[in-house]
Amino acid sequence: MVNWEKIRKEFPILRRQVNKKPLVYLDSAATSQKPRVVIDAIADFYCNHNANVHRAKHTLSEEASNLFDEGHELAADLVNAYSMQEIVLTRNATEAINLVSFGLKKKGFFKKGDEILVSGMEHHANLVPWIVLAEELDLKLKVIPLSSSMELDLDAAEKMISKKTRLVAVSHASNVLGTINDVRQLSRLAHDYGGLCLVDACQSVPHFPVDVRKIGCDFLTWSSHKMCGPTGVGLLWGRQDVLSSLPPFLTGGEMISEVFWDRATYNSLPWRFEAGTMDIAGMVGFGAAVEFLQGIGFDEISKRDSNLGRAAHKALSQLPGVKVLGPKPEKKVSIFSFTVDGVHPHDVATVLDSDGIAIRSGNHCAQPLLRDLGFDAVCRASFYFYNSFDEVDKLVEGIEKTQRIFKVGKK
Amino acid sequence: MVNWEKIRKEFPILRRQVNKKPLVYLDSAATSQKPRVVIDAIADFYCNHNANVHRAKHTLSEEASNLFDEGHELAADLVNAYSMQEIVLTRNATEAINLVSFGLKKKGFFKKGDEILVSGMEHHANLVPWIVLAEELDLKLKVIPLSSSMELDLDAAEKMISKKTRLVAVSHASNVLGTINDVRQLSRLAHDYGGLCLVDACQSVPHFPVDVRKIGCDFLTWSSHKMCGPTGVGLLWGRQDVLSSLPPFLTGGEMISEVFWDRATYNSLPWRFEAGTMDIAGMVGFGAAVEFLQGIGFDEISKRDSNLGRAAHKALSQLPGVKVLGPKPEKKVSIFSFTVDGVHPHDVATVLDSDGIAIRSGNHCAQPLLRDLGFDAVCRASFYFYNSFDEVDKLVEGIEKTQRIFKVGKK
Amino acid sequence: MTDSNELFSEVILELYKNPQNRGKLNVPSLEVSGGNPICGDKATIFLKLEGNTVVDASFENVGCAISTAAASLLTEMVKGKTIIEVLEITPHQMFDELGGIIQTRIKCATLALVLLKEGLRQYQKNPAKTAISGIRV
Amino acid sequence: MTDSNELFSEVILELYKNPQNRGKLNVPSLEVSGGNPICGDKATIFLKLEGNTVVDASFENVGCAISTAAASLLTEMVKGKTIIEVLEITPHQMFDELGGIIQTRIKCATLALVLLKEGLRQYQKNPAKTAISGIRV
Ligand SMILES: Cc1ncc(COP(=O)(O)O)c(C=O)c1O
Ligand SMILES: Cc1ncc(COP(=O)(O)O)c(C=O)c1O
Repeated sequence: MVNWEKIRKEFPILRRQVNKKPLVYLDSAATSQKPRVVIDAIADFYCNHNANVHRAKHTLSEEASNLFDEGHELAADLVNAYSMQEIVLTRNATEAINLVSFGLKKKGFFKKGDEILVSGMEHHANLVPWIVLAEELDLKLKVIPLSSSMELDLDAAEKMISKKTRLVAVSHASNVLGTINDVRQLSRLAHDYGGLCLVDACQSVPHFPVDVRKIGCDFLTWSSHKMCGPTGVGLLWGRQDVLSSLPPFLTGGEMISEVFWDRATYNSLPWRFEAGTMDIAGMVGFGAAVEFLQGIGFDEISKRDSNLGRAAHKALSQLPGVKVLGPKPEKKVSIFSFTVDGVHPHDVATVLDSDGIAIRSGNHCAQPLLRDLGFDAVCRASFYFYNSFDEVDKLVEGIEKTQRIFKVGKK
Repeated sequence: MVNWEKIRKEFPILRRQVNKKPLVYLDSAATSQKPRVVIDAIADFYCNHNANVHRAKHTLSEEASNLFDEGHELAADLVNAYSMQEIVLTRNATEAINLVSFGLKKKGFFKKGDEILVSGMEHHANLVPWIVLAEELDLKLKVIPLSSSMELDLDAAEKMISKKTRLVAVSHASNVLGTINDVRQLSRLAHDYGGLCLVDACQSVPHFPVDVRKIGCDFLTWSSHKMCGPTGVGLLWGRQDVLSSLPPFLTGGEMISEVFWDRATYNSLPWRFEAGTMDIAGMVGFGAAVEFLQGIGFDEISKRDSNLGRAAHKALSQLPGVKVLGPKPEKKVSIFSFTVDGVHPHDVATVLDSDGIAIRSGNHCAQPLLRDLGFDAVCRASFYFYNSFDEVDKLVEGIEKTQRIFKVGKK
Repeated sequence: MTDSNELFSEVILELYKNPQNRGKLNVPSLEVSGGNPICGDKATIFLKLEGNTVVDASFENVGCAISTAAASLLTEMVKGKTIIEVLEITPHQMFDELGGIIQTRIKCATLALVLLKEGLRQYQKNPAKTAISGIRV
Repeated sequence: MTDSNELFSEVILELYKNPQNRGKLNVPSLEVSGGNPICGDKATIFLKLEGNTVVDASFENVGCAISTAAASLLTEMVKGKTIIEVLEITPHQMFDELGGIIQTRIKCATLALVLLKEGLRQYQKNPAKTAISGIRV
C-alpha cells in the first residue's frame, strides 16, 4: 500500500499558505508541483557536476555527460522505447510537435491536397503547427468530432480517413475534458492507409503507464514539467526509422558531424536534433522525476488518479448549478472542467484562490473545442496523486461559497 | 575594491575535489559555474511559487508570472534594450539564431543571389543555420578573413559588403581566439548597404558591458548558462521594428491570440515567439544571475577579465613548445586556445584533469576556423572572474607535467 | 452563513447582474474593441461624441464580473466628459468607484479603460477612423 | 622530478611516438574509415585478407596518443587472425595490452576496434564492398 500522505509531504510547496490558507493545488494539468528529490537533483548538479556535455575530456564533463545521457535512457524506459536513440530532448512538448511538423515539411512528406487528421479536443500545441503547415502546403486539416459523451467518435474517424490522410495527430488525454482517447486504434487506422500517427501524451504520461510499442504510433511527445520534473524539458519519442528519416531541425553546435564554410554533415540520433547546449540540469531533474514516479509505480499512480477522479466527479456532479464537462470517470484522467451558472469562471477562480485553492479558468489553450461546446471560458480543477480526498471537499466548499457570494446556485 | 576571494566562495562547485585535487575550472567558455544565489533562486521557485504563467487567476500563477516577466525585464536591462518587448526567451543562443534565420526566410527577406556575411571565427551556432539557409534559398555565404594578428580584417569586410549583403552575422567575441570584434563598425557597414546585423554575444555578455544601442545592431543573442545562469535559457534581443516584422517561429499555446480550427492569430511581442510552457524556473534563475553579476558590476568583471587574461597570456607565451592562438590580451576576452608540441590536445586535457584542472580540447564547435588555422583540435583554457591568479600557475604546472610525461618541451 | 467577501464589492456584484449601458449605440461616433487574449475577456466600447464631448456611451463584452462591472461603470462615468477628461481617468479612480480590486484581477478592472483611452488616442490622431479593433490589453 | 603517471602507460607513449603499421596498404582487401565527430578523432584501417585470414593490416589516423597507440596495437594484433577471431577481440583485451585506460578515454582506446569490427561485419554481409566509410563511433 502506498502511503500517499507521506508522498505528499515530499512536495515542499504543498506546505505553503496562500491567502493564509493551506495551498490546495488543483492546477497540475497546467504544471505539476515538484518533489524535493527533483529540486535537490538540480541543485546537486550545479553544486557538484556542472559542465557542458559530450565534448570534453575532463571529469566534470564526463559526469555531466553521463547524467545527461541517463536522462535520455530514463525517458526511453518510461515509454518503453526501443532505445535512447529514439528520444529527443526539446524545450517542451510544443517544440517537439513543431520539430515533427518542420521535419515532415522539409522532407517533402506532404503534397498539395494531402490531409491531416486531428481530434476535436486538441490543445493549441497540437493544432496550430498543423494549421500553419496546412496553410503553407495547401493541405486539408480535418477534425474528428466528439460524441455526446465527449469522447472521440471513432466511427466518424474511420470514415474521414483515407489514403490522403498522411498524418493523424491526436492527444492521448484531453487537457480540458480528461477524455482518454484510443490512440492505439487511431494509430492502426493511420497505418492502414499508409499515414503516420503522432500522439500528444502531455496529459497521459504523468497519469498512467504509456507504452509506445503497445500504442504503435510513430511519434509521442510530452513535457517534463507536468510529471514532477522541471520546466524547460520536453520529450519527443520517434520510431527510429521515421525519426532518422527527418532532416535536421535547429542547426548549430552538437548536432553536426563535420562543418566546412559552405557545407555541413550531421550527427547521429538523437543528437542530430539537439542543437546547441541543451537544458542539461533540466534533463537531470527530469531523470530524477522519472525515478521518483517509477519508485511509486505508475500502476499505483493510475489507481490513485481514478480514485481521486471518481470522488471529484461525484462531488461536482451533485452540486446544483454546476456543470461538469467530459465523459464518465472511467474514461478519463482526473481533470475536471466545469462551469458555475451565473458566475464567470475567472470569478470562481478568484473566490477559490482567496481560500488558497488554485484552479485554472479560461480557454485552457483549446479555444476551438471550447467554442464548439459553446463557451468562452470554463473552470478547470486538475488533480494529481499528491492531492487528497480532503481537497475534493475543499473544492466543493469553495464553489458553494462562490455561489453564496454571487447569490446563485441552490434556489 | 571587489573581494574576489569572497565572490569565489559563492560558487559551491569550486569547493569540489577532482581526482583528489581542488577543482581548477578553466572551461567557462563552454559553460560557467553557478553561484549559490542562482541555485537557490531555482529551488525557491519550485518550493514556493511554481505554477504555469500568464493564464491563471490564482496567486501562485500571479507570482510565477511576475517572476517570469521580471526575467525579461532584467535581460532587457542587461543589454540596455528599449523595452522587454524586445527580449525573447529561447532555449539557448543557438535556437535564437535559428529563430532569426527561420523568420527572415519565412518573411521573404532574402532573394536568390543575396549574400550573408559571417566572420572567419564563427561558432557553428552562427554558421550552420546560415549554411542551411544559403542552400535552401540559393544565397551566397561570404566569410570575412582574419588578419595575421587573428583579428577580423575590417578592410576586407568593407570590400566584401555590398547591396547584395542582406545580413552580417558575427560573433562579438570568439570562443576560440577570444578576439573582440568591432561589431559597431560591422553593424554600421551592414546598415550602410541596407542590410541587417546579428551579433552573437555568447562570449561578450558574460565578460564586459554590452549595449545594443551603442552597437547599433538589429539582433543580439546570448546564453544564460555562460553567465552564471542555468542551462535551458537563451536570450534574443531584437530591435522592436525588426522583431515585430518577423512571422511566428514555433507555434502552439501562449503565442496565439485567437485560434479556430482552420486559422489562428498571434499574440504581441515578445510572447508571439514563446510557444508553449517556457523554462519558467530557468528564467527565474537567469534573473538571479543578472542581479548577481550587476551586483559585482560589469566594469569590475571586465577589469578582472583583463587582469586574468594578461597573466595567463604572459605565462603561456613563455612556455617552450606551447603556442597560443589569438591576438594581444588587450584585444580579447580571457579565452586561450593553445597547442603543446608533440602532445595531442586531448592528452593534455587528460593530464591536467588528473590534477583537477578542467580545460577543453577539440574543435570548440569551430571546425572551419580550426581547419583554416591548420588544426584538427586545440586546447582551450577559459577564465572567468571566479578564477584566481593561482590557477594560472596551476595551468602552467599542468602543462609542464604533460611535457615531462610525453618527454617533449624544454630545449 | 455569511462569507467575508473582500473580493467582490456590492457595486461589482450589482453591476454584474444589472449592467448599465449594455448594447450597441445607434451610429456611434467611435467604436473600440479588443481584449486580453490570455484571459479571454473581450469588450467593445461605443461612444457618441458631440464636438469633444461624450454624449452617450455603451458597451458589449464577454467577461467576468469585474470587467463587466468596470465597463458598465466606465460608460456611465464618461457621459458628459470631454475627451481630455476621459483620458485623465486613472485606474485608481476606477478601482475606488468599484469598491476595491484585488491584485490578481487588476487587468480585468482596467480592460475597458485601456481600450477606451487607446481608442480615443487613435481617434485624436485620425478622426476619420471611427472603428478601431484588435487592441490587445 | 618524476610524475606519477597512471594516465599513459609506457606502451601507449611508445606506440604514440613510434606507431607500427602506419600508412596505407597497397590494394587492401578492406578499407574502413570513420571517427568520433564529438572529439574529432578519425581513423582508417586497411586489411589484406587471404580467404578469412588477415595477412596484413595498417592504419592512418588523426588523433590522440591513446587512439593512435590503440590503432597501432590492433593492426599488429590482427595479423594472422581469422575474421571470426578478430570479431572476438574485446575492448578489455585492448585495454590490457595498452597497459590500462582511464575512464574518460575509453572511446579513444576503442575507436579502431569499433571501426574494424563494424567494417568486418559489413564485409561479411557484402564482400563486394571493400571500402566502407563514414562510420560514427
Ligand atoms: C560564440 C558562441 N556562439 C554560440 C554558442 C552557442 O551557445 P549555446 O550552446 O548556448 O546555444 C557558443 C557556446 O558554445 C559560443 O561560444
Ligand atoms: C494536451 C496538451 N498538449 C500540449 C501541451 C503543451 O505542453 P507544453 O506547454 O509543455 O509545450 C499541454 C499543456 O499545456 C497539454 O495539456
